[in-house]
Amino acid sequence: MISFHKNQKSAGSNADCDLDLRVTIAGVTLDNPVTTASGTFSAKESGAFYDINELGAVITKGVSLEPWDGNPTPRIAEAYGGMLNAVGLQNPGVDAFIRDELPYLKSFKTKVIVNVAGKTKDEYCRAVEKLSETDADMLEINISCPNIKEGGISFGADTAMAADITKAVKRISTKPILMKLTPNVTDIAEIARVVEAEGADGISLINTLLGMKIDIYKKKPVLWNRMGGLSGPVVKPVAVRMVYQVRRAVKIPVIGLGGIMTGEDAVEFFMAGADVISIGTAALVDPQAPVRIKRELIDFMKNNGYKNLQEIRDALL
Amino acid sequence: MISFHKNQKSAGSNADCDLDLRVTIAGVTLDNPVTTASGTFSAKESGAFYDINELGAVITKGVSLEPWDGNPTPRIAEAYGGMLNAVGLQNPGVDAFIRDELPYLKSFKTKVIVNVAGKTKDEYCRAVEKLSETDADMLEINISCPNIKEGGISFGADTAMAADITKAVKRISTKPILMKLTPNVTDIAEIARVVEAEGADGISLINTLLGMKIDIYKKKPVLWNRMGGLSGPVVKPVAVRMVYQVRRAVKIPVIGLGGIMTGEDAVEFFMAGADVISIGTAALVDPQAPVRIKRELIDFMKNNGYKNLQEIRDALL
Amino acid sequence: MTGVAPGILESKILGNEQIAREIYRMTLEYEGGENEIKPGQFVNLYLNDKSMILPRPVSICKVENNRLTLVYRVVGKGTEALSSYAPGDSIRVSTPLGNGYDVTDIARRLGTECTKTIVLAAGGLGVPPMIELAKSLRKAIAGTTDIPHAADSVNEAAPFLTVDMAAANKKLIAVIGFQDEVFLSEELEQYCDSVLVATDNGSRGFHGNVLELIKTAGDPGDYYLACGPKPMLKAVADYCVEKDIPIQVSLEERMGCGYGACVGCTCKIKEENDTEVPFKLKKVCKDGPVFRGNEVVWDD
Amino acid sequence: MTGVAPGILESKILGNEQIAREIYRMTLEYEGGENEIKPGQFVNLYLNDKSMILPRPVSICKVENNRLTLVYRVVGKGTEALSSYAPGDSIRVSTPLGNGYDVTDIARRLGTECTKTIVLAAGGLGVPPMIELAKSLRKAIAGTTDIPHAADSVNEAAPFLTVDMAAANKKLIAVIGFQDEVFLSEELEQYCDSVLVATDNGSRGFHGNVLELIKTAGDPGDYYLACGPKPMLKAVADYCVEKDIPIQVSLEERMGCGYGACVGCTCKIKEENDTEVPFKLKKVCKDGPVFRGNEVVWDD
Ligand SMILES: Cc1cc2nc3c(=O)[nH]c(=O)nc-3n(C[C@H](O)[C@H](O)[C@H](O)COP(=O)(O)OP(=O)(O)OC[C@H]3O[C@@H](n4cnc5c(N)ncnc54)[C@H](O)[C@@H]3O)c2cc1C
Ligand SMILES: Cc1cc2nc3c(=O)[nH]c(=O)nc-3n(C[C@H](O)[C@H](O)[C@H](O)COP(=O)(O)OP(=O)(O)OC[C@H]3O[C@@H](n4cnc5c(N)ncnc54)[C@H](O)[C@@H]3O)c2cc1C
Ligand SMILES: Cc1cc2nc3c(=O)[nH]c(=O)nc-3n(C[C@H](O)[C@H](O)[C@H](O)COP(=O)(O)O)c2cc1C
Ligand SMILES: Cc1cc2nc3c(=O)[nH]c(=O)nc-3n(C[C@H](O)[C@H](O)[C@H](O)COP(=O)(O)O)c2cc1C
Ligand code: FES
Ligand code: FES
Repeated sequence: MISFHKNQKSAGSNADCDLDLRVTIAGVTLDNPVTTASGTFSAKESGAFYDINELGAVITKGVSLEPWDGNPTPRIAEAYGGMLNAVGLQNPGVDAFIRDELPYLKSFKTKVIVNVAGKTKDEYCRAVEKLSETDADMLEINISCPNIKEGGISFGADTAMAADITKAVKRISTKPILMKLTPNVTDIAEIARVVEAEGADGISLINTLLGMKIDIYKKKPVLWNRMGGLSGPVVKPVAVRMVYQVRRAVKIPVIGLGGIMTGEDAVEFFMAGADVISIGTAALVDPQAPVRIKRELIDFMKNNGYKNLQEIRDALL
Repeated sequence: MISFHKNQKSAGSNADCDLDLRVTIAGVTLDNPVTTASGTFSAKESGAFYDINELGAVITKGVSLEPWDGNPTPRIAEAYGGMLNAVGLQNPGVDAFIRDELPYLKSFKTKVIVNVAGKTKDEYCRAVEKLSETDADMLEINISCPNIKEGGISFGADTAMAADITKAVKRISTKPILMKLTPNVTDIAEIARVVEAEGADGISLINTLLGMKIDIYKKKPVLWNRMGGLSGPVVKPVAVRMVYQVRRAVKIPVIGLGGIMTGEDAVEFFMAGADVISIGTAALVDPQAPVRIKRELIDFMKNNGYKNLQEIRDALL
Repeated sequence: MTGVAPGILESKILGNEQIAREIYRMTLEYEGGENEIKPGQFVNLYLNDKSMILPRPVSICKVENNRLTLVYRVVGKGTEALSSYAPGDSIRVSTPLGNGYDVTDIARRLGTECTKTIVLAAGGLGVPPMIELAKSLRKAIAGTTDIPHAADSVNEAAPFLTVDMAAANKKLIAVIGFQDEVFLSEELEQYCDSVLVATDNGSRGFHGNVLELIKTAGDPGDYYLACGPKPMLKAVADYCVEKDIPIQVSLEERMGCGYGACVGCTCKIKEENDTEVPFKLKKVCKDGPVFRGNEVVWDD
Repeated sequence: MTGVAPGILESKILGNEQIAREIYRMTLEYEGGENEIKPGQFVNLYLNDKSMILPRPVSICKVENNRLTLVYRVVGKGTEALSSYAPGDSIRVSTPLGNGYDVTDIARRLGTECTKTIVLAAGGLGVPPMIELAKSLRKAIAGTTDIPHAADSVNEAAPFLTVDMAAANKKLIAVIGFQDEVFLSEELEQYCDSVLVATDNGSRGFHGNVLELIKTAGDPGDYYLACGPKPMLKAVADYCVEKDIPIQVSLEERMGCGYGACVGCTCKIKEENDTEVPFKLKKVCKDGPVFRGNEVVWDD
């Protein structure tokens, strides 16, 4: 299911140099392995800072069946070396997304992976059904969302629920399905195994770590929602560990993310076993991060004699 | 079980000012709430930098029934805003500890909390049995250790195992028992509830987050053990969140730790619900951190009109 | 910004001096110039301290000859760090962000007889963006009227400064409030016909808040432009809405990115002509920070 | 350190200049002085960049008149940051850590006729601590012998420098190896009777490694003191053990705290007189970094 392209002269978009950055996951070939993490990319806004064609794929912010307002503000707090967010998956709903945003995204040669959120299995399925009829290239199912029918426990925090939701969306989808896992679990490898068993075409990880910050002078949590998702450089060691564990637990492709700020960070994820990487928080604090990181990845490969991504993935001793 | 001392003139060691820093947990009164995190304090070595009498309690590094060699080096790696360690609980064993280290620790007025590690329930129990016959003030059971009889899954990662080990040590111990929880779980509140139900006298959290770092030039994990425990400022949002959750799940005292670097950080833990705090990584990167943080806590209380710790704990709106 | 692509620039700090208690003025060497910014826009400042990864949004106070002036208050670790940067140091600063005040709308109205007096209403750290705004408005007035220069003394370098406002029957008034210490009032006087000052504790000027001062001054103004703390903005907006005076307000919210990617900084906007939904969620950073005061849904 | 309590000091950087490719010499203003340190001890340097919280251990190269000299190689982000610090900047530096070389043991042996020639064997970044060590040994020799000064020319400021080593029948030899570029050899010449240089690529001095050079030089030495990369230390230690020559080696390990609290930096030591266990785990930072070469258990 994963196939890296061995170096070929004048390959893809990197004809100018000797490198092949292409990667194929679930039958879809990305020009390069750099993608945007869900919720940290907005086509018009991010596109003001770089050419979207430079990306292997964009992963959209989460879309749900109905429009969601998300949480009241404050939604953002700073943490040491990272940030907390409690945006709460604000989005215009899948219909508006398909109508207003998808066509623009599809005007680039970059692949489009649509991230899907839901509060019930049914909501996920109906959104997936609608997206199946579009020209989206792939879907990423964010199962960190709380299951409101099960007392708000996150779909991705429970093996049975994670399996169930995977099976359900796979039955409906005509698109390859990536399951995006939450790191707030005891055994990430177990969750990965069950979603693979239920037919997932790939796994993205990690979503944010659940955290909290208290303003000791105002005497209240900084975020309206009290808790929020920790992201940024601080989560990288946890993310690398989980990518490493999942890579050794399943055969399907892995999208690795969590705190990637530089090309070297990206390489660390490839060595841990990622096939593709996503840039999240880095793009918030440096709008050009995705293209910078891609350039730094290329530089690393040139300086260290790697010709394609598979060589990096095979490098770990 | 928890009782904070309301302000009394010339209280404890803070007779010079108007503050009462004392806290009583499980019947043991600490002069102040500042303790050392297990594995980051060594009596002779740390004592070279400050007067150990300044601390509310010392929590010792983990001691096990038999001497343990720990892991080969490298045992330490740096992470963005934190560190990874895979010391592997090197210790001279409980007999040598009782003979060589405990008497010296007991020569201070500071309370002594002995952290206990084990690979089987039996090992924990026999170490606890021996420590019950000493003048240690309290025991802290580190249940992040892998249970070798259960395929290496951590005692603290499984509700049933956590309950079982709590019950077992409680039956044997003549000392108050703190259960030290691992944060690498899906539902920390659930674990807290079961250890409370089995009679734990208090809960310490968090232990380290499991992480990994790869040296992309040497192409291998930086730590010999591949994975290690992440600690330091980066883990604070996760720790604060867990202390907050556990405080609302149980009634027994909570020792809060994870990334406390300053007096303000300590206050954040008290507001989240901690009764006592521990200083870990901060003391590694600044040997005087425990006394500095205590001083900063006092300054905060003075500047913001808090007279005792209970007032801080009650402050959160 | 002509020639400067959106992004982050390395900028040299030219000055960073304290101008009041906790208040600092930072001047930066800045590519691009006054023509490329809109008053009310802000920049993201990036800190050297790698434990603080989020940018700090700060309003543009003034741009002149490739010099960007920012005025900020030390309120936390980030601004404290900022205050320690020295002239000569370099700092990372974004190209201008957000939509500023809609000066075109005002210019259009200034062309009519009905709009005579423009009021800048600002409180505390809402005052700095008023400098560039007042300058722009002064220019707009000079551009929309065809009138002599006061006392025939043309300021060649900045002719808009010597336009005879009285002859044009136009007025630019600033009403600015502070807790205690006053700053930037002299700067504003350069561009405004009058600057009215209020302080909460009465230590200088009017004893009271901005809205009270506006009322005391006889409710001047055919158009309001406001910036400051939320309660003040809400009060002034309510006042204007009631009197049916147009008002633009600049909002503030905790930000992740500052450029519209993270959806961290929403506010509720009820567009005048939108009857379908009670409000829409807009991004303060991208759709604002300036909104029509009558369209803002003020909750809490 | 008399009067200076163990802890972290704010120190002023006096100099920080490159002395070879990737090699820098930093001099610091330092409370306490040469009498308070032991050669072979190290200090922890704390970086300003808050994303790097662990201290960087660096050997003391020299202490003179409250000036501490350190020599370091840029190998990663931390040392890269260090190399950008400028004279006048302040840096946080610990008071001296670890146990240095046991000079007393050597001094005792120098008192006897058997110990005549001391060899300092160092490779790469093992060379810097040899400066302070050579100085101390020179002083020890001056102290243990009762001999005239060479050519009757006493260096009043540092009388130990002009002691007539030949008359005392004592010799201090340094054998130092580098990959390519040589540094600190002139400094060592100040204190040593001879300095033999080897380079891996033969670009200067002997073409080969330190041990090969020692053998080529005719196996001098009644006592060895070594510092450098582990393979080199092991080779020299094995050589000495075989010849039954005493040797002290300075080890390196990744550290958390540098003062003995975290048990991060262990090494295996088989004490000569301990027959009960195959080895004991010792802390490089606290029990070392200097150990008896014959007691180190070299694994991998
Ligand atoms: C569009 C806009 C324009 C602004 N213009 C100015 C200005 O001209 N002068 C000025 O002094 N201040 C201005 N502010 C507020 C300024 O951004 C904050 O005071 C500053 O970010 C505080 O940083 P800190 O690290 O000192 O505070 P901390 O409280 O330590 O900061 C922690 C986090 O909270 C955020 N934060 C804290 N306070 C605010 C706030 N009031 N608004 C938004 N984010 C905040 C910080 O950016 C940071 O991410 C503006 C804010 C916005 C949104
Ligand atoms: C007792 C002792 C004395 C030393 N003396 C010197 C000296 O005089 N001159 C000199 O150039 N170097 C010396 N070193 C090595 C020096 O500490 C490292 O080169 C330096 O810490 C690397 O930091 P970095 O951030 O550039 O590298 P990075 O690889 O980015 O550092 C990452 C982490 O690994 C640690 N680390 C990396 N390399 C080493 C190493 N070789 N030994 C220990 N920790 C390491 C760092 O301290 C940091 O925690 C000494 C080491 C020890 C243990
Ligand atoms: C502001 C923000 C919004 C996010 N929204 C989503 C989302 O809608 N769906 C999702 O699956 N993940 C979302 N995430 C998680 C990121 O995609 C990513 O998994 C996480 O931030 C870790 O990567 P990073 O450290 O590179 O940011 C969001 C993260 C941030 C910071
Ligand atoms: C070097 C090191 C050794 C540790 N050893 C132990 C241990 O023996 N037993 C234990 O329960 N926790 C141990 N811990 C975990 C700490 O006690 C603490 O829970 C964790 O580091 C989080 O706190 P901090 O961020 O303040 O360091 C160790 C941590 C470090 C850094
Ligand atoms: S701050 Fe990110 S969208 Fe406004
Ligand atoms: S580095 Fe902590 S014990 Fe040696």
